[in-house]
Amino acid sequence: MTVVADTVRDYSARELLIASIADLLDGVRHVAVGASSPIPAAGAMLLRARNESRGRERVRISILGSQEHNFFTNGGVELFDCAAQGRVDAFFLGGGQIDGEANINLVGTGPYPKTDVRWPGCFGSAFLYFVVPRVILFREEHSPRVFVDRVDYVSAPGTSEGVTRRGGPSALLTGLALFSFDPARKRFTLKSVHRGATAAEVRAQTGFDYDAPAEVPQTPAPDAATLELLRGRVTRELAETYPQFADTLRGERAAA
Amino acid sequence: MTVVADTVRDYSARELLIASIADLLDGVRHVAVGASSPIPAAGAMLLRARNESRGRERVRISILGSQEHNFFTNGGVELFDCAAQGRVDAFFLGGGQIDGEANINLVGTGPYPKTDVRWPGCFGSAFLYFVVPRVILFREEHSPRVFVDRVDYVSAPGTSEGVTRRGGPSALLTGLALFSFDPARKRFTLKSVHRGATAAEVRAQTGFDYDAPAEVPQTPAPDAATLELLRGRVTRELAETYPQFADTLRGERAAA
Amino acid sequence: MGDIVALDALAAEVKSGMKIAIPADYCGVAMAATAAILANRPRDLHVVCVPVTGMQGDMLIGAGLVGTIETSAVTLGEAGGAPRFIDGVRRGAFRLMDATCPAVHSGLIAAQKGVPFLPIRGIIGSDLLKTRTDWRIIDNPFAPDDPIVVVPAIQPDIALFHAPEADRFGNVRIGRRRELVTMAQAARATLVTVERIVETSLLHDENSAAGVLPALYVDKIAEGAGGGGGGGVGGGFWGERGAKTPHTRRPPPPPPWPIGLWGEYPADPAEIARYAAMARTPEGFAAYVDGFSRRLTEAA
Amino acid sequence: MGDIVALDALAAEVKSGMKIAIPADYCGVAMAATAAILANRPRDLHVVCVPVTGMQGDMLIGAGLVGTIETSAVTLGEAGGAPRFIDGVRRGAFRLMDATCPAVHSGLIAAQKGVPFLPIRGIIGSDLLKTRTDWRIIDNPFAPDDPIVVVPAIQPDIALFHAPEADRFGNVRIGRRRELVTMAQAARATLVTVERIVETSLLHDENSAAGVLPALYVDKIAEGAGGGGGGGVGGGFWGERGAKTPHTRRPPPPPPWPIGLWGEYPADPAEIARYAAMARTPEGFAAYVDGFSRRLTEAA
Repeated sequence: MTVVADTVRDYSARELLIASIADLLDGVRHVAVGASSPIPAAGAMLLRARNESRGRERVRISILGSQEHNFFTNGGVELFDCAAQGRVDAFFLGGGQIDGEANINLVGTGPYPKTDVRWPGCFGSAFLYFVVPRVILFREEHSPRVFVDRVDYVSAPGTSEGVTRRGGPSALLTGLALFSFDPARKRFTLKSVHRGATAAEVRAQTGFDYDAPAEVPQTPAPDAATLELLRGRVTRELAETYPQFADTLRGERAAA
Repeated sequence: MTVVADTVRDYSARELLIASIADLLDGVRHVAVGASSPIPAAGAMLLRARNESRGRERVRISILGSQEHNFFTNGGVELFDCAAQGRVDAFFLGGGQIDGEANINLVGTGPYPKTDVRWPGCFGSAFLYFVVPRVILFREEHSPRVFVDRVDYVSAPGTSEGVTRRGGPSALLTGLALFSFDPARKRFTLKSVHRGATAAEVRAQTGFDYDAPAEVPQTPAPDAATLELLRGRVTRELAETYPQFADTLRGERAAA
Repeated sequence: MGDIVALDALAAEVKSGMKIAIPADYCGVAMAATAAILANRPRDLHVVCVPVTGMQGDMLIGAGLVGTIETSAVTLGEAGGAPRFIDGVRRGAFRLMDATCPAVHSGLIAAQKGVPFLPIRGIIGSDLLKTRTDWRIIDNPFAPDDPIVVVPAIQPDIALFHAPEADRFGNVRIGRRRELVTMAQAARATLVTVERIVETSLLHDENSAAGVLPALYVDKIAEGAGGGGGGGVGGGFWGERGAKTPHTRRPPPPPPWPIGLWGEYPADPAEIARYAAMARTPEGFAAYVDGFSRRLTEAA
Repeated sequence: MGDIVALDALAAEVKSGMKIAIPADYCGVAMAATAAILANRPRDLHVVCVPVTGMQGDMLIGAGLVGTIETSAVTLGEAGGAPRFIDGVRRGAFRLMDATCPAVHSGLIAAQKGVPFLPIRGIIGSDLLKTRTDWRIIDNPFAPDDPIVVVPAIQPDIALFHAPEADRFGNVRIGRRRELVTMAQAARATLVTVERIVETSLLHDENSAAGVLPALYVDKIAEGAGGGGGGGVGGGFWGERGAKTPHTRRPPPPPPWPIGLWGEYPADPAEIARYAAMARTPEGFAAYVDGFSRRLTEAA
């Protein structure tokens, strides 16, 4: 067994998500990340480190709410203005519910306003989903209660007709699988399942219909150079803003 | 002859204008003044000093374009926002032409755009005239070429109908006289003529029609306390921002 | 303008039925003033969160002071959902005006500029428009077939926040938290609690002036430099800081604890988690508020 | 982003047909870049003055580079009217888009926010609306019988200004001249000349960060610390300063002389008056520009 093969086999589930996010972000110059989103932040940091090592374009990362990793100086409105100007290439959204047309629900379940379950609220989703070209939907929990046929409340619609819109969902990454999204067809396509999961399991755990190839490939393992960057420089960078998360990553690695 | 009478007689034409402006500003808490408007600035400073000596309300003065007397921190837009919020009580406007309905022209004479005479432009007049409650029209030159029946170009209208407006002209002060303005009647009324001028002279030098009492009073001379403040503290304050103008004031006083 | 007053005098400005704007946790939250408001019990407040809130909004709700909440989110962050908010939503205890962050900013900017509305992209297709009937869709007057949302101006009666320092002339350091400028300019009156009052004008130096809200927009300021509440409760930071810098100048301390303050000190996550746990029930909430207020009073 | 380049490389970004935004004299005017642009002779520029201009705009007009000027005023201040502007108006030498200050700000803010327009109070009844057919009156969607002006977004291709300093990461100090932030965010590309480049990040310190335009919005920066042009011409300040702080780091000096720079040095009114006198004729203007450019080249 070669060293490379060893390295490639020994990755944690979270490392795969981080590496997948770095791949999904390929080509962006400025990515904004929520303050409490360590995995997306790690993916963005990994892309930045990898681009530097490959001599490719510089990647700027804005971590919202962070004092250190926030170069904005015009107040809370600046993220939204910046995105509206076309200066934010990628952003992450989640959702208590996400449906097959990529509508997301950050508000709650059951009839509004007296929802049975109430989540924090829409935040900036109803705006950013329209103006950021590459929105990556990210939700680790992959279950029929998250991925529903139709969200109870549309915080932000996945697609629009007859409305000025230059942004929207490009992919959905979960703890089990990776999907692409086609806004013209308003439909997800299963691209790959992560190590340990099966296409059948993904189908069973997804409450909406989607397309899938006859043979669903496995999500590519991070290559050795990528893992090296992630375990070295990126983990050190992460530790500055997400110390607990960096410890978790190190722990999982040791156990892997 | 008493000292008081002496003082009251010995004032320069400019001192009268400054004292008249202080009177016109009575009651304001925040007055904005253009950077190249030393007489209005002097009037505002005189009111501020007089209010302090009388224990009355504090007067804030914003001198636009000045670095020292400008407490704005939100850029050039702040004056306009501040006025729109109702936080600027008084402002001064002039005009290459001013007509009997208090329309002002800051653009030029003759057919637009290839005007025969071209002045700098409208600046903020088309906005501030609508939102500042007490706009004082101030123009030293009192001649038929300035005070016309109808301006060639309306930079900002004196009155409006069917339009949201809470500001507008309250008075017109010139080198010869003081007028009040009634927006309902769209008409000026001559209130007083300055020392040395006559009502007939004002009529002859004014290109628009206006109302006047049978007996036109003389513009009240500044009282002794006012002149003392003006010649002392206010001149010293003026010298910080308008050194040349302060020298001129001192020179005229010596010659008076 | 910019009068320096006691915390109670500041809090007394918040009266029943008022529309009050409060910032997000990263902008400086006036928690001591919140405790004082809780004691005053004004009713039927319309709380505008700029653009979200956490423990402060949840406490106002829990105390029954909120008639309307207008917000893009309510969350305690790592401590989870806001218990009194969630419970109130279920019970329909207040009018709920869900929003989206940039729309809150635009509404305040409209008030700042004295215009009745501002246009904003996006939103169309969101269920927000079904309940935010105060938001409209109009045709873009400059392009055919281009519907666009317009949101009305938000003019709060009061803007309330906490900042590191004010000068004795009433100018307040807001750094790069420029939404505080928008809030203050949009509001009829602005109330600020600060860590300290400085003697030198913050506008004196051109570089320092860039991060200052001028006194013209500030109505009342209450000072308190540390010393509040945290000693022995939730551990650490605040209590230590209070002990190291005893307050000598003015008695009532308005700390933002347990919320952090930019450039000064971090939040106290253990205390926020303790709040989250206790506030799960009305009784627990009442007990928390009682202790919270008492700690502030004792510190004063 | 925020690349530090030579003045010529910066000026070369201004190309024929572009819409270029320039600030008022109190905000920092890139005069050396203007001289370099005059040498490059791009044609048919659409100059947006934020919200007014002086000698800079008059020089661009005098050199025949301006196809459209959009401004609330053109004036040399105490030195009187702007001679090349006034002459050009009479001759119809360019398209004239008279404006009013807050409408220019609103147009730029619309572009900053990615909306097609912004509403603005006032203006109705002004003759501005007769010729600014790009401004419209719509009905306030939130109140009956309330017409209101809407102005379209202004998106410049280039924003160009002069500032005291940038750091080597491309962040620029703009102090409280916040219209520079709006200009830069509204524009596709921003060009900045500075007095000096500093090694420490301007975003490093929280207080200093408040007055900084982040590098994200800055495309090219050219440095020159004093030393420009003024020695022996119009007397005094700039020349003396140049002599006292010899420039060692990078050759081409981009001084804003004879316009002043906030927080750094005042304008040179004698030199502006000299310009005003010479620019009364096309020949005099040409001679002035020749000397102006030569002084800058010699200083370099």
